[in-house]
Amino acid sequence: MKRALLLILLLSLLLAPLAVSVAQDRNVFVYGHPVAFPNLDPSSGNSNENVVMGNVYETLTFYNAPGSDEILSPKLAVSWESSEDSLTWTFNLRDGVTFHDGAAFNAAAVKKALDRTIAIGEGSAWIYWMIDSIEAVDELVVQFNLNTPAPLDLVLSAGYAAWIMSPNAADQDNAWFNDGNAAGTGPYMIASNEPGQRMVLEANPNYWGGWSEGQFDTIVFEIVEDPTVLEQMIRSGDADFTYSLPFDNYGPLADAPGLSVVVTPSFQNLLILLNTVKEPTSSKLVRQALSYSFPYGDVVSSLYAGLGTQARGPIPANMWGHGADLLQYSQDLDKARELLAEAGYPDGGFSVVYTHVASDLDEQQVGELWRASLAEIGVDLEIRGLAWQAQWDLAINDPASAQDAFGFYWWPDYITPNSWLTGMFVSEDEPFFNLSYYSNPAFDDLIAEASSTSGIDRAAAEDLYLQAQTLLLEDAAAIYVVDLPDIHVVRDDVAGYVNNPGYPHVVFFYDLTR
Amino acid sequence: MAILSVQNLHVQFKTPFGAVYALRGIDFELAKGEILGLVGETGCGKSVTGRSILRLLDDNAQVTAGRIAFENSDLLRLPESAMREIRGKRIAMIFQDPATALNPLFTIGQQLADVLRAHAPGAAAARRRQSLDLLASVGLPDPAQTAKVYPHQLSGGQQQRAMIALSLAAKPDVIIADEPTTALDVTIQAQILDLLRRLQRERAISVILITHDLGVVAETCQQVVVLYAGRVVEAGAVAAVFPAPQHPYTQGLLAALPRPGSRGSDLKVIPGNVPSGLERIDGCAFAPRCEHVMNRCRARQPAFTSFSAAHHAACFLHEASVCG
Amino acid sequence: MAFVSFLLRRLGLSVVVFVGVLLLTFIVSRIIPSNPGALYAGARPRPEQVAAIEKKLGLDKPLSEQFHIYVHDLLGGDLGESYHSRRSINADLSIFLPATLELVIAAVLIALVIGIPVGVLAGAYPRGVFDYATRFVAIAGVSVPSFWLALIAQSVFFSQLGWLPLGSRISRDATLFYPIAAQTGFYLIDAAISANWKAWFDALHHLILPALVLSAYPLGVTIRMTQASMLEALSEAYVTAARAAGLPRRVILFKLALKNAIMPALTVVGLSFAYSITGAFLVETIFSWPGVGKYVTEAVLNVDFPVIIAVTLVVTIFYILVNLLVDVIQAFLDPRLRLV
Amino acid sequence: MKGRAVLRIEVGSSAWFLLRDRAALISMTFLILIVLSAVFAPLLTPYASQGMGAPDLAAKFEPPGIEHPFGADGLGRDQVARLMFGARRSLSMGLLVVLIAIVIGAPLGMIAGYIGGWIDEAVMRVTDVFLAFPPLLLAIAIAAALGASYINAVVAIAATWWPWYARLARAQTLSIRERAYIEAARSIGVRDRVIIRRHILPNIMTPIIVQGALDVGTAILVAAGLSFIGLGTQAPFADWGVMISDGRLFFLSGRWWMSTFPGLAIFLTAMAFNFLGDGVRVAADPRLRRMR
Repeated sequence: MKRALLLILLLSLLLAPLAVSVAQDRNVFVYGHPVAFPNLDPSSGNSNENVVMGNVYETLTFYNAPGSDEILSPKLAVSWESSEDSLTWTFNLRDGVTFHDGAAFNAAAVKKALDRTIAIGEGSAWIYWMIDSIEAVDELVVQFNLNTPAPLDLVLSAGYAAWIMSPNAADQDNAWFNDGNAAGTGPYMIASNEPGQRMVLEANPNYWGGWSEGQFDTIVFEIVEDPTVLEQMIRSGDADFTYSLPFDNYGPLADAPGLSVVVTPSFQNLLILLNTVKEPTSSKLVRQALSYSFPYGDVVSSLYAGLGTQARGPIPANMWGHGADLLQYSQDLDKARELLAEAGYPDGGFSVVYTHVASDLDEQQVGELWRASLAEIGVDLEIRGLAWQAQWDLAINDPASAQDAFGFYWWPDYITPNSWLTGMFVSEDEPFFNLSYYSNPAFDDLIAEASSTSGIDRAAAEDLYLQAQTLLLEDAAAIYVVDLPDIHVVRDDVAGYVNNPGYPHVVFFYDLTR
Repeated sequence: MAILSVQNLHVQFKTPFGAVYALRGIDFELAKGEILGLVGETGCGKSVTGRSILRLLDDNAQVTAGRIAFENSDLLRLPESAMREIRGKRIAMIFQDPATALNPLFTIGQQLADVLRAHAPGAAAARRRQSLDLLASVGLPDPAQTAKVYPHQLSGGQQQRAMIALSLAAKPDVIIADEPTTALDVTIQAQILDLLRRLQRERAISVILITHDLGVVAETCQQVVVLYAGRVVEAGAVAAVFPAPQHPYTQGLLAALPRPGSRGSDLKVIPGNVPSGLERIDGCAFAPRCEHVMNRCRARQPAFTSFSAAHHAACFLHEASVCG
Repeated sequence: MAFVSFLLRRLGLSVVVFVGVLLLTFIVSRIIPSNPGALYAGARPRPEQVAAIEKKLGLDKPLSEQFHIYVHDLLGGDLGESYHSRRSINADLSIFLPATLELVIAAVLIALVIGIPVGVLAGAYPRGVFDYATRFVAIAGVSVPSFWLALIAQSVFFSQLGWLPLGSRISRDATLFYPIAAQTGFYLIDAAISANWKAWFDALHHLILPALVLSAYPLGVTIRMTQASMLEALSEAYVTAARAAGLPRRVILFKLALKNAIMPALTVVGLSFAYSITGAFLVETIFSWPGVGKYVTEAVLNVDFPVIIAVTLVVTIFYILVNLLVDVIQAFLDPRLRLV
Repeated sequence: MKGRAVLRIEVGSSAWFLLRDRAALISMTFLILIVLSAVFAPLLTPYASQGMGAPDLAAKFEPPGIEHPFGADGLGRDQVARLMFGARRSLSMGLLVVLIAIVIGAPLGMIAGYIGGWIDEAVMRVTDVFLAFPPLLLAIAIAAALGASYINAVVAIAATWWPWYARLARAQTLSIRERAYIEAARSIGVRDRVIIRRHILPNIMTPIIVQGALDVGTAILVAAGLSFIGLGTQAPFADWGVMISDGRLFFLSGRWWMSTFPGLAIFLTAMAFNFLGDGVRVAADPRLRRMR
């Protein structure tokens, strides 16, 4: 009886591997993706599904990877111009493009798509706040009328909410998209979708860009939450591309045969917002002391394995609006002690609550390292891991009883310093994402002016943004921890990969060959 | 002519408190076609004797000496496989409480079929016919219906009849009936004993009837063996022993037996308790409770004294009288 | 007749329990201090978006009315919509639930198929080496943390030996080149129905490791219970009677005693099934098994309480059903119970 | 089968008892050592501050060696010290869960069993509801509601655990209630409270304590599971479940020591509790002692 069971077990162990390997006659690219795609609606999705959107749909303009000559390049729009006052923008559309469902791409389609996004008003749709109306002026000419000057070309290159879907698809509701349906103009189409497990894209044979030898005809997203599995997949060749592995594991991976680890700066950074309302962090001196207590060097070199860089102010280094000469705090415990003494806490003696997203080991370890430094100046750090939602609830309900330090990642919807500075630091009546509860009228004025200038004179705007940041850094409203790198692991036999931080973690498969 | 003879049987139980002596040397013979009563108080070893014969003792029991001769072999030394051929087929057993001795989850018919299948390979239809015959022969009404029911659907008496049918299934030569009527009402007891007697006569079976009830022995048995604390104290033909018990213990037991016409106050009770099996007993085990106790009773074990060819007792009272 | 009334009584009790669970989940969901409107709105919503969505979802209505709507939908078989993915929870569960059930059933089957004979033999030969070894294995089974065992198993069978895959339910090749036509959602069944044997073996190959890891606990429990009730059964008078009747050992052990011993073991199987679903939540995460556990773990990260509650309800219903089934099987096996 | 044992010299049974005792004995010794190392951790390890969370980046990912016998974790903390300090939390979680469950469950079950009637029915239905609840899901809900923490994890597990003790206490109470001396006490008008305290409570405590001893191991396992998914002990402190979780991402890429040792600690401790519980159960039940 038992022997029979054992035999069956062994047999299945032995037989099963035989079934696995199958010859492939297709050129398949496998993206080992660490999270599921929460919302496949191109209007409202503003999260990780962008890696699908970026290949199935297209935007009017395209934000080029850093290092390019131009910031933007044409995509579905071949050219565009704005009026002198930057209130009217005209886009000339690409001819001969059809959607996956056969519908023709034209000005009416663009209007219908963006109107849908604006009407739904979810996700990143707020980026269109300045649009008054959209007009299909001609078959291939579309005009935007704005109520405030704004860099609309930049807005329309956004990685979220700027996708153009077919007029038929625009009539559908959210559920239709989330059932795995799509109709864009992009080089790939959704072939099958097993939510939470796997999505398969197939090449769109009628893509306006045409196809050539070596390009991939099938794309598979393997949804694997577990970094361990992702790492094993990329090592064994089961995946061609992945990211979000532990920082400490990239070193050994770079040495592994057949793999490249591509490290480029991203537009994402990690900050710790300090509560400017509640004792004792309401004191600027205390906040400065905390800024001087933070172990920047250890965090960057050890936690991020030297792959990130210490942030200098809120704007990441590779973006316009970043100031290379701005104040950068460094760890100086003596200075911190002095400042504490000046603030009336000669030996520390208070406790600070730091919250972070419970599942984020990096944020947690940032806290653990900081805690050790703070202990040396007599300050106790209580580290509290919460679900993001709970962390946020705690912050917005009542600043006076909220956490003292809020671990926070920020990334832009479209690429402008305004995203950080308005999003996190301009005064809010009700706290939303200004979770320092920072309120400085001078700062607010500078940002307002910079924002309206940026559509017309980017250099002048940049100068205003730098002035604002100087105020912000002096007030030590946040600890600017690290500008995060984008770290992507790619198999060596894939050619053509370039990271574009404007579209986080999106791989434009059309550009790749094997 | 003896069909089964038990010789010098010693059994111990291992317990966390030490060895418990259950049988301290038992001898008796079962003659063919006879009913032999094995009597004694609770704990005297009568059930252990019954189970030793079929080697059904618990794991912690151990036969330290003795011989059980059945036909030409010693049951204690047979291999287990041979033993299985003996059980049920040559020597069967009836248990005290049919409610627990019958498997609650199988119908009477299924249980009979199992026994039949184990001993007589044959067609299912033949087995079924045999089952019904057996159920009829033990006096169960409507055998076909009875075969279909579960034990809990029968009355106590019916259950015991079914149990007897099970024991008869493989046509054994010897039946060991371990307190077959103890769990039953008095009126049912009589019916079951009648049934046993009838079957014994009709089928020429030899029976060892284990009981604490001398009345049952008087009515049913030809031979009687009285056990006390793991030893035989008196044995013989019922006709010889009952009128003239020789051992004080047997006398005590018989005196405690209600007789027709006797009043409650006439009944004698033996004072004291059966000794614990943990003790070594050098002398007569009954000595502490015996009204005739003498010094030597405590020092040494009395030998058997024969009063007739069919009557023996182990007591110094008689040893003295015989030897002078 | 008695059997029917027995069934009705058990069903009635189950309904009472279910209503209790419903109330409890509602209470729990109401004390979660979250902001579901914001959740629904996406990664970084604007305040006005949140307000609009709260209205759309009916979150601005009084609690009693929300409860009324919730129960009404639920009785109509609608578990609601995930705030995070916006997908219908019914649709999601129709994918994830079979995956979990396939895993859990496989684990419990392994536990039963191995555990019962081993337990029977260990009970039949007490105090021997086998008994001792079995006891050790059983205790090890209930003592090993499943999530740790999963890691060790991956390390041995994937990293060292390379025999079994690291995780997931089926290989990519199978999805691409010989996909399983979905019918029941149980891959092994679906593949067998369509005679897609390549995919069948592929699915089996993926199932082995997680199922074995998950079976450790129910296996330990099954062995312990079977062994204990076997010891108990073997000390019963009817077993002595069966031996006295000269029945073969095989019949006594595997027919007579086992049928009696299986009853308490069955009760425990019901419980260990429930425990295994919970265990599956941890094991699924490690084996990237796209089941309810992974689904609900993600929901926890997003405080997606419609999902958490739906999963709780569904798992509870399964627990109740399994226990009902166990009761029915017991009543079927034991004629005495039908009278109660 | 049993019959074969007849003439064999029975060494098996005494050897078994010895062996059986030995398993419980070894388990007890092991547990005492673990408890001692947890209690006296600050004296036993040179890395006490690391045990409580202080990093030492110089020793980051140090493999097992002379300095760090079980290696060091991603923040360079000595794993031996972490295990010792982690034992405080893991063990106390298991014990607390069982204790709370007994304190809630036993009186409820006792009252239900003693009074009977609709109170009994109500209590039993409530236990049914809580039993139907998967512990992990309730813990998840509680963690979502109250936040993840050591004590919330304990509360969550205890909430699904007490019904077992309620049922056990009820069953025991029912059987004791029928005994003659209770009937007698009631008939002469002894107050219920006195009967419960004098007669019932002492009699039901033995089985409950035995069950408790058996349950501690399982409770430690469940608690470790919660900590593993981040719903238990919070950084910078660690229990064994947290330690497995911390090492998990590095387990297959060569840094095996971080998850292996805490896993072994849970495994062995749970086993020790089970062996000990078995031993206690057998010792407390002469019937079992005979059977085994």
